[in-house]
Amino acid sequence: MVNTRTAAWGLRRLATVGLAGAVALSMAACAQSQRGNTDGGAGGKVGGTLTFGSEGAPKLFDPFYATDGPTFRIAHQMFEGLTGFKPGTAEIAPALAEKWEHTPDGRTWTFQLRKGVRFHDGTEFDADAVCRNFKRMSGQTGAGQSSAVSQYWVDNFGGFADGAKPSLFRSCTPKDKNTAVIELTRSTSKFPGLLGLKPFVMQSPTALEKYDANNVRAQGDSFSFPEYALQHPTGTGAFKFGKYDKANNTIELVRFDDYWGGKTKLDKLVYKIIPDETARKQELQSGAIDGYDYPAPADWAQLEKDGFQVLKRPAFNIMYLGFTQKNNDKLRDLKVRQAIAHAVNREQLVKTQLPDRAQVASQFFPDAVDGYNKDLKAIPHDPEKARQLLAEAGATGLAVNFYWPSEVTRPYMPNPKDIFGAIKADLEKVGLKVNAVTKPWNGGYLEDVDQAKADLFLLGWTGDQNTPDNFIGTFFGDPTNRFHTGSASWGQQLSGELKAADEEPDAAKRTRMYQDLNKKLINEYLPAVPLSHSPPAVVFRKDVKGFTASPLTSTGESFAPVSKG
Amino acid sequence: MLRYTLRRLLQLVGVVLVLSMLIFGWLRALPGGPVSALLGERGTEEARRELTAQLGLDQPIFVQYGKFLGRALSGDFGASTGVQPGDSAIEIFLQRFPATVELSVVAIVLAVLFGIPLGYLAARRRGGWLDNLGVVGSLVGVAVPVFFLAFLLKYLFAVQLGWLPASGRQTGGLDATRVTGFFVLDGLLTREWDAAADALAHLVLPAMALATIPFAVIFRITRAAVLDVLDEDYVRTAESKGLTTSVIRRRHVLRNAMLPVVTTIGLQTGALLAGAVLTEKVFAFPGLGEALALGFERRDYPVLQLMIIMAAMVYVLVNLVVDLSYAVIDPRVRTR
Amino acid sequence: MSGSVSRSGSRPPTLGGRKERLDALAATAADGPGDAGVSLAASAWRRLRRNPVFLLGAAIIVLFVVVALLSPWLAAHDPTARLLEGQVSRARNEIPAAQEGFPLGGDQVGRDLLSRLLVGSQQTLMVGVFATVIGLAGGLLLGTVAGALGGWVDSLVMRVVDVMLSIPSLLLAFSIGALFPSPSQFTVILAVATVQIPIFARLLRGSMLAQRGSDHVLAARALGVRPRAIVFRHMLPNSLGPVIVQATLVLAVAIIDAAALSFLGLGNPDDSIPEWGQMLGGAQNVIDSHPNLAFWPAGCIIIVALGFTLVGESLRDALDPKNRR
Amino acid sequence: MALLDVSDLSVVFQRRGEPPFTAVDGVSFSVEPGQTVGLVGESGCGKSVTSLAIMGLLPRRGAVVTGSVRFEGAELLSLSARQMRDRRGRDLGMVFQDPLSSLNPVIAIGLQVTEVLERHRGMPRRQAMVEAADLLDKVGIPDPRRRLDEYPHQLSGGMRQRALIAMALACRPRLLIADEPTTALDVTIQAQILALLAELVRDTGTALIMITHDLGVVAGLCDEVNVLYGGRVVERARRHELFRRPRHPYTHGLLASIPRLDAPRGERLVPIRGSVADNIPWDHGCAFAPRCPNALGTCVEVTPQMDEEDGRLLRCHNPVQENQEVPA
Repeated sequence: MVNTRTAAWGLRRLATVGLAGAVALSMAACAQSQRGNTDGGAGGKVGGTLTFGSEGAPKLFDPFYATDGPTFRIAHQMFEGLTGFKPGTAEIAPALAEKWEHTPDGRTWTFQLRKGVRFHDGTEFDADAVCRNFKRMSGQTGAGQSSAVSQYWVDNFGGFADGAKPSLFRSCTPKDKNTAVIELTRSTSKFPGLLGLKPFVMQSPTALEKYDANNVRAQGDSFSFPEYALQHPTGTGAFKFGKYDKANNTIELVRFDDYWGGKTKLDKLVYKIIPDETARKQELQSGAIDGYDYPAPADWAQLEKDGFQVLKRPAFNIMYLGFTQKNNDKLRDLKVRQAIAHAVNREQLVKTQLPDRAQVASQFFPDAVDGYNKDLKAIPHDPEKARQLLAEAGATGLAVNFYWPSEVTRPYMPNPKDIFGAIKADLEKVGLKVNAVTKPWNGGYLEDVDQAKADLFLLGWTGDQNTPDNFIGTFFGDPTNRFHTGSASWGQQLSGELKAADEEPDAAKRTRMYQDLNKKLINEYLPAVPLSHSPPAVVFRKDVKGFTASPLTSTGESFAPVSKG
Repeated sequence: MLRYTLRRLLQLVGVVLVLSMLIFGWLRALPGGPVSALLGERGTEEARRELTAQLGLDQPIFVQYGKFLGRALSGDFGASTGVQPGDSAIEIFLQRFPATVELSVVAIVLAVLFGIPLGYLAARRRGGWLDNLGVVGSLVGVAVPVFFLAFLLKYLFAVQLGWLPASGRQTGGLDATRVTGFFVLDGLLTREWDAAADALAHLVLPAMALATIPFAVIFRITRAAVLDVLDEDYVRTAESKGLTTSVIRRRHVLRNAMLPVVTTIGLQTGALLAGAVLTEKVFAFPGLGEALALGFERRDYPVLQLMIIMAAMVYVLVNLVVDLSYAVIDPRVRTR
Repeated sequence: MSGSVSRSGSRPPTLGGRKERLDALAATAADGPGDAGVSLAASAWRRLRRNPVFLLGAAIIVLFVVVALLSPWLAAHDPTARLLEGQVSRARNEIPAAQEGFPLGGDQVGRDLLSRLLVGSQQTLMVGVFATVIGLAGGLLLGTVAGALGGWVDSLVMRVVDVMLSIPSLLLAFSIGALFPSPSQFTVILAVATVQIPIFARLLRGSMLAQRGSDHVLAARALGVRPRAIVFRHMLPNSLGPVIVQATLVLAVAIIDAAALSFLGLGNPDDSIPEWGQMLGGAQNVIDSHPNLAFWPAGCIIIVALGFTLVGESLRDALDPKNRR
Repeated sequence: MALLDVSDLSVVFQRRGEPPFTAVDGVSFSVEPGQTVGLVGESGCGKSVTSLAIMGLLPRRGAVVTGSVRFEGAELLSLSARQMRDRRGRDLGMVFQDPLSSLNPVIAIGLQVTEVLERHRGMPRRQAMVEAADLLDKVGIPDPRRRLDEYPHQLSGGMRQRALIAMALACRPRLLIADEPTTALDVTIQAQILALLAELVRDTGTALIMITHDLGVVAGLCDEVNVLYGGRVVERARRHELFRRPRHPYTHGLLASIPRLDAPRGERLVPIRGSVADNIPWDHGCAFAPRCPNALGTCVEVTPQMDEEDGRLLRCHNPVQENQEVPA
């Protein structure tokens, strides 16, 4: 349907298209298929490939600079630390170090290293490698010292080799080929579990050097990371880095055949980044992926009905209702905080809004963590008591501004809006005037909460490792925390007690100290109301076998023993 | 014509400059920011202060803008903080632009392929069942929120029937070779037919969702234009010459009716991006739209700045192309 | 020359390239002085009464408005009360099903869905109406100023308007919605409204220009009528037709855009007072286990939007002088 | 045998929801080869509809055409759409009123001329182009070669009309219908176009039906004149007869209302009272009666019949008498 002129016009267009085509074809010459260059052979349909849906893109592949789940999830398959965790639990277990011992003051640690371990690039793993790793981590300079870049180091070890800030780490010396000695500046409960955290895993010193691993630069609003972190992560793990196809949001890991832990079953492990919750589920249902992390609790039943395995991890997190001691002086009155604790109907909340197997929290960390106090009972739901307490405190009809975050879901807080709604209703029942404030998670919520603008707020935490300090230490250790315990009469005391417990070298004694501390936190301080522990889940197709769910979530779950079909 | 084109391009520069300023200011005026996104629950007041300083966000805004502009002129738009942390914004744009283009092209092609013929037939059989159906249908098409339609399509064809993939651009682990970044094209170039087919399959549903509104519009414009042309005197003249119906339809009716249609197609193509944001979000399709939504959620300044500026540029350029193509088919514009 | 060019060129009646469309629509205001406008309205009304499309649309709108006004009495339950909370379990993905007294069951937190739908119509109507009114007011100001004064004022205003028009409407709304520290019903309305301002501005300005040259205005000038009087007594009344058409169409757009904003997380986060767009946006993560939570509000939105569109389009056709016999 | 023989032609328009409207009501006339016949009357008298009916250009739906139109003895009304197409442009050509809107704005003049040649004379494009240039030259368009590639908007009004005429005559039709060919043009141009038409019909021996409201045009051109009123022929006569002695009051009125240089001093122009709107339907009498200065009682009771009298046809109860003064 064209007449001469439109034809001419059409022709002109056709010509251009044709030209493009010609160019394309000429390119085709140099556009040979690059398939089969990676192990595992052409196409993804080989039996040995497992595709896993990840909720986000990894920030990079060098875990030392990472803080985000997606990076750690992938790093866990490629890297190992000196210590690790017993599969399915949070208990510390041997990994690259077969055993270790420490001096009574808890400052000198001697690690016996596993023999015959090689990095993906063939470099041998030995005491020297260990110390070069610590040298690298503690020796960060410039942008590398930014808490946004080396956050885990800053949070756990403090300063760096330049001594500008005190550091937990003093030195590392290779005693012999398979013995490394690490000295600390003080004793801490975090050690040696700390060494099982992804940021502190062992990386190939050769590769680190070769690919300029420490070359991090602040670039405008962000940081730019070196080649190593983007393309050449090299560890000792069961899988080695394949490629990151950014255009298609997929990351491919390939089996490492010289793995010390024996033959890995899968040829290939593919991570597909699917930020959208519903999309992940549909990809699984349509068979495009074999499993994904953090299925929405609302979907568990459905997924199980559809014949998928929903593996629920032991809860290793906490959701709490936070107070700030700073602005609203009524909130500095313990009675008022207790009243609020009594007002919230946590059983109802857990039953209606939280995932299967979620529990009401009696303290600020789950029972999987040492120092959990079994005798401590959750503050009961008792509106009557609450009203009475408010009356005693002369705070009847107290007005509070109560923050909740939009545009976000967290493993411990699957649906903030509805959780908030429930709690708000409870508080109003006991006569509090609730002024609801909501802001996007990254769009002002965290900011305001950290700057103590919120009287009440919803927040939580997912543990990195099995130590109370990782929970309550992180929350209340520093008096200028977001609860501003510093502005309370007992704030300094609490910080002191936390420090003491953390530095106690004797495990048994330490545990007791923490148990007492938990009791005091609830009965005497109550800087926040622990609400619940929610087990996050991971879901797989029926034919995926050998996967053990861990309370540490993806950072405790290895795909080495996993097989498909 | 050339002078006109140059003038338009010059205006474009101005637009981009002003826009970049607005975006820059706007983003920083928003509460929160990359600091929150980067620190998450670990944030404390001083950690924030420290990081803010490191990112240079504590400096006065015009200083920040000056630096941004300086870097931008040297082709450096900063690195992503949230969408694909660490990657340069440019890199991300280059990855995602082809995706959105691929999607938009398929969508607009669908819209044109169905819109013009149906619109023409509807006009020929004015008041016939096809006409009424088409008109009401196009109205409904406009009344259905894009994202909801996207949901419906996905729910029906991907989830329930499982005919088509539910999300993404290509099945993972397919190990397709990348050449141009246009997956379908790549598949053809590298003769990885399965990859091409797979990529195409991923396009169908989002394209359908995206195509509805352009289709509705093109249908109606075509219909209206043809109706207008049919009672033009020159059509009667053509009849009086005893020309065959096919010649009259092609040469005298369609040819003239195409003028407004072409404009419309152009405008719709430009406007597609808006729909793309929603559609790509629903289908987790890694294109500009998704990057915009994600970047906004994670306050990824560099990415947002570049994406929005580029989006505007593309939009302006598309319109320019439309005006030029208009001149190609309409002698009255060309020879004035 | 171009006059006749535009016969087919710049009269793509419905939808279409926003600019062209608006100018075309505006042109319909040009013909005839006020009284002709009246007779135009009369003849339009005669044609509308026979137009099934219009009648259907009108019926929908009337029903919608009536429901919105009466909803407090129609709703069986308090739409904010979590009456069925006991039956909600996120863990087992249980959301109250239809039951005695709750014909549509409950929502994610156990509130009566039907009541929320009914009462939701109020907010939805509000969003639509306010967005339109605000957009109209803004457009009226800009357009009248530009059209009445002409000259550099005109060209300045129009540049701005064109820039605004050249940004895809949803993106614009998205940006504006995001501008506010924390989203709320108000910000939604404002965002949607702002997108409409340039549309109305261009429309009014167009019809103003069309009339500046027209005989009845020239006549008024010749008689020495004060400019303001000319604008308000002679020009504006004649621009009414196209404005009404656009307004009805905008109502539909506003309701849809508001829904889209909620979907993008820029909607009013406080969901105690129901609103359809927000109900739809909120249901997106349970959509495939409990589609009804999304389908009901979506259905309502579509039907109402369709209603306004039908009326708008048939009005447009009715007012188009080319269709007058 | 007459070239064209129109007898008792009627056209009734029927629209949904509206009463049927009779635009042409039993019109009969004939055209001899090479003859020029005028159809004269105010707008709305049905002259254009008549021409469209002859050309078969009336919409298929909504317009009912009855009676007969014989072209060289063949009945046109009974032809199929296709057969009619074959004749249009080949045997019958037509020129319309508004030259601008009658030309396709986006196609070069050349193509618009050649398409007829290609269609009816099966000429290949190149040859057709040569022929077309030739035609444009004939209708007095300077530098025709260049014009071929130009578009309507680049031509002046007169040029456009010439181009249209060239198209209409491209295939040497035996009959040309010109529907108000000059009304849209400036007076000076009008004269040129009329002259051109006259010349062309003389040279090519084409018969011409000149449709106009302007007796001046008729005076210059036509051999025979049909005066239409309310869809019927009310008077037919040879040109000189008609002008010398108009018999029907309407014709008389028309003549009286044109300014004439040779008019005696002091004679005033006499417009016709009222408008077509005042018509009464023919079956109740004479449609013109309400406006007629000569109207009698019978005029509003009895429908006047067409009667022949000394070589002219007349439909009137009370014709204008020799040297009758028309009452103002």
